[in-house]
Amino acid sequence: MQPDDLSRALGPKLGDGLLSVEAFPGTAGRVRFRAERALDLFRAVRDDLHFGHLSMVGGIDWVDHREVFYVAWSDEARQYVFLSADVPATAPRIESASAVWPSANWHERETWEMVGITFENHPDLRHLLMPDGYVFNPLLRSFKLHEPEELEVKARHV
Amino acid sequence: MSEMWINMGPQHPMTHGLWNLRVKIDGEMILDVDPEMGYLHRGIEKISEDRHYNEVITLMDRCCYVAGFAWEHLYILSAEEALHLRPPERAEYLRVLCDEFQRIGSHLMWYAAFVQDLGLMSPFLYGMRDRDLVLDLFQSYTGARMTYEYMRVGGVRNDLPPGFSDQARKVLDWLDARFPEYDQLCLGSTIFRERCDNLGLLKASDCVAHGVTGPMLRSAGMKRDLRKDRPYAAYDRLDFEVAVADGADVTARYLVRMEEMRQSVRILRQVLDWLDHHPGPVLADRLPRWLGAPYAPIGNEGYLLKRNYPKGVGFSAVEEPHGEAQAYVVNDGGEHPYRVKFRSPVFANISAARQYLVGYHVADIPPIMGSVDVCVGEVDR
Amino acid sequence: MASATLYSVSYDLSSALLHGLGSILPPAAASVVTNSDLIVGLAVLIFAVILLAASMINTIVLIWWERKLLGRFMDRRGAMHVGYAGLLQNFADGLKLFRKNTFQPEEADALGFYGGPLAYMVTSLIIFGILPISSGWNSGALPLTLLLALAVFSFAPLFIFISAWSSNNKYSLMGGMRSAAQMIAYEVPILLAVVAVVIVSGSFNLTTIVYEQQNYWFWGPLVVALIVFVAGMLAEMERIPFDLPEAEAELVEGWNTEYGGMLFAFFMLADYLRALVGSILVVLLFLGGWTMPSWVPSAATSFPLAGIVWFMVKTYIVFGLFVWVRASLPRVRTDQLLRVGWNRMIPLSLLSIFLAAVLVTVKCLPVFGCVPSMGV
Amino acid sequence: MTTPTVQLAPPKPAAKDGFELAGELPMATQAAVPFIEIETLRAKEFLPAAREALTSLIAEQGQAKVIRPVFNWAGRNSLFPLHWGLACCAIEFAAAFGARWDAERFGVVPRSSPRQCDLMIVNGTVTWKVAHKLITLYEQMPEPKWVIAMGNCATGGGPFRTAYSVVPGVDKLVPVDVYIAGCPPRPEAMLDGILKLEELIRERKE
Repeated sequence: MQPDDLSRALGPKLGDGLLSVEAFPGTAGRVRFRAERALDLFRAVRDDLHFGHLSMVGGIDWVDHREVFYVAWSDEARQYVFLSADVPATAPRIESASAVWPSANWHERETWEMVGITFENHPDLRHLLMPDGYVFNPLLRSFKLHEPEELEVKARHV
Repeated sequence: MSEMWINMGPQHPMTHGLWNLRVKIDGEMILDVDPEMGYLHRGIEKISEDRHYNEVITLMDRCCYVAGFAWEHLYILSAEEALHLRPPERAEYLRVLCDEFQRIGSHLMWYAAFVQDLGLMSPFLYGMRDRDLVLDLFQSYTGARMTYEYMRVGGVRNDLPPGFSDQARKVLDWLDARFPEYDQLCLGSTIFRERCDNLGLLKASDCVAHGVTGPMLRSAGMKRDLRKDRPYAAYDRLDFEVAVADGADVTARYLVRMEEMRQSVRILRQVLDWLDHHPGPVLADRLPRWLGAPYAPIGNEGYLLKRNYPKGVGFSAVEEPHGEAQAYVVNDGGEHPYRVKFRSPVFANISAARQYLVGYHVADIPPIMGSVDVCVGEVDR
Repeated sequence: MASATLYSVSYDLSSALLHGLGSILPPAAASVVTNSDLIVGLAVLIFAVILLAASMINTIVLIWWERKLLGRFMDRRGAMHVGYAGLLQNFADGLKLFRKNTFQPEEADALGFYGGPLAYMVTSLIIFGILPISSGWNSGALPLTLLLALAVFSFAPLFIFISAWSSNNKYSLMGGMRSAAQMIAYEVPILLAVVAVVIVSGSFNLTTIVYEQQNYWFWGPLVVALIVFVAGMLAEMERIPFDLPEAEAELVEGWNTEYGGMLFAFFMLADYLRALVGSILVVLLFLGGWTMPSWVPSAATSFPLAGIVWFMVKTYIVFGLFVWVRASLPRVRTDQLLRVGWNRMIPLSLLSIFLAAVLVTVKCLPVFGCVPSMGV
Repeated sequence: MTTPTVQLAPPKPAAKDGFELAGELPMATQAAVPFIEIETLRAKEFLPAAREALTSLIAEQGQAKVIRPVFNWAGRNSLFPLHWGLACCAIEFAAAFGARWDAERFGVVPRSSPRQCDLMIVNGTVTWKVAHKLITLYEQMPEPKWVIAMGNCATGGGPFRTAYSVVPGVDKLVPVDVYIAGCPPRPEAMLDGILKLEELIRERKE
């Protein structure tokens, strides 16, 4: 499956929800879509293109905006497809994929607590890796790491 | 007894790592489960953003500590793609050698832990004994038993020592002779079959829906192996079968893993033959200077040189002993990777715990979770 | 030596001691000291001390035997640095546990928590006063020793359950419930299998049962009963494949999860005491006790204390077989265990009773040779 | 015999709430006690004092020469570590109980319940999420107890010391007796750490 096949199959369904389809190394292509049309795209990718297996959900903080990406695998095409959507850094929200792919559940929980992207209509959006009540999003670029000694010195000065 | 929640973990003999399985039970029956992860979350993805490309390899070994080579390979593949590099052919074969020996080592570790969960004590010792032979081989060319730091962006660190292939063939012969013994201890035992047949059933369609991969998926009859479907390194030039069983239960997972070890031995014999006859370089000679000369301390040169290197992204997927691992590396032209994201197979396999645990007995939790082969390091990262 | 019993020896010792004491005391005191009641009392005390010491030392050596044997089955050495070949290892463990802090978990029931292990230990020890180890061990005056031994042996689930329940821990409670269910399920086949032995030997007295085996051991003709008895004993001793109550994989340490220090040592010791009792019962009922076959040269069976030596050799071999089972079998599940107990073991034991009855009626089995004195 | 009645006794303390201090005699009366009685009195005082001195001597010497060495011998030869695995070092911890190294040779047998353990081997990275569970487990172990920090992560955070979720060294949480370096330490190193701990226990005075 090539990027052209993807855009031919998805274009009519999504219309302006589909931003672009470009070549991406190691996969069938990279589909950029509008975050508002996420659920439609997921349904189309799963049902029409038979990418039944969602492998990975992740987020990237590009400082001015954030990106959510999905990787799905098709057993018929024996290929991955890479889906990505940009969400604004001020209101990082996107529809949850767990209604379409149940395997998205934990990946979205992790992305929520690490990159701070809220997945709407997620069945169980709570902390997965960090303890309950942890308020930071460690994988944001604004979150800096420190040597422990450095932190101790800082704590003493405070 | 009324219904109650019990915590199995973080310190519990069943967990084989640091996680907590909350189980709701009625008498001996499981009504609901809720895995609680994150007790070993070490922030590897975040630390990687502060490291040079070769320094991340150190973290990869510790990410999954029973399959360090597989994770090194995973990261290296995507980093090479992001940095537009190609390894020499001999390095690719060497990586396959590492991967397949690692698969045997990891499966032996799994065998030891899984069978001990069933109460069978001796095979734990047998599994560890034979795993040590594999680790001795690793030690002979990397210097470490578990944390190797052997692969490099653009190849591998060093070639094999003289006499390695004879030693490795001896180990393979020994292992070949041990597999029937393992089978006799497990499959030959009526109690083992009574306990493991029709246990922890997870059909192929549920596997796909919940993202379950690896031996668990293949035990449900689905022939999916990235080494065949999406060959990386030198796998397209090697001859092997994909191990499949169709029981979808714990016994089937056992059979799949045992068969995988046999196939790994088969692959390794081919790889050793190839390596004997094709000497050559093991590290790409046109490495950018900031990636370091072969024997220089890792990554120190990066500080000296202002980088001017094309941006790129790398995506790779590797058939790890536990299942399908993926890595996504974003290179923004800086000294460090901008973002590194890993997909752990065990992460997805555990997240489906409710599907294959509810409805069984409390005594069935250890064998079922044992058949999942949990490695908490890669789940929590 | 053969005519002297352990009790008569301790009686002689006690009377010699007290008469010696009386001879150096003024006559008024002497008559008090050499009072027959006092002599009997001291004799019983000496008897008990010897029994206790013998059973304790045997148990500790048994633990060592299991550890070494298990090590060999697993391709390793086992304890080897403390004392010669690790013989002192268990003494070190015991002393260490003796020194450890004693504590009681929050909201645990003190009476059950402390009383359970003690009662478990004591009931396991009492059986040693009943079992005849060799022809000259105890007077054998009790007519129903076998029944008494099995009755005392079956107290254990009660105390295990009490101590598990009062620990205030969910794992302990589950372990205790499994333990009670399992022991009660396997009491029945054990008793039925013993009935077969009683039918053939015609007595409930263990000494008589052993003397009945002078010419042939019961394991041959009563092999079905032996299988049922050994399987039941494995369940009673809570050893793999039936060690569900302390199944390490799911119930941390089973019913002794909350126990540490000396109380844990009691549990450990009592477990092995019961293992010793189980092995001894197998030897007494099926392997001819301290008697040896006639083809064994008489020099090997007639030296002083030969009976005890052969008895212990047999016991340790039987226990070694239990260890072998432990090293090579996985654990069964609770429902499977109970199903096997009620659905397989009881019919098998009934079959063994039937076979024993046939044996007694026919009085002659070509396979094992005609035995003139068989049965009542 | 006339004895001067000298008031040497200290003034009586004031009676409190009408309660008289009983049994107090003036010193002069004591002096009038015959010689033999004085000797008896002295003997009465001497015997308990001597017994006390003797028993304390025996107790001290016995403690130092017999009881303490015996218990220290027992304690160092049967160290039961807690059976748990934190991270990478746990695999080497398990390997040390495998056929090749066989830690049971030294009487080291892992137990799953903290109540039955006297040694906690922290074999891996400690995160803040597991920190309070680790402290609970440590508190559940009965005295005397020891802690071994196995590997660089438990010693000081190792390669993850800068991470936001990692405790930089388990000695921030519980007192550590022996540190084992390595990432991960080989099984020999773990056994060496246990033998070092045995030396510590040999010298133990408590």
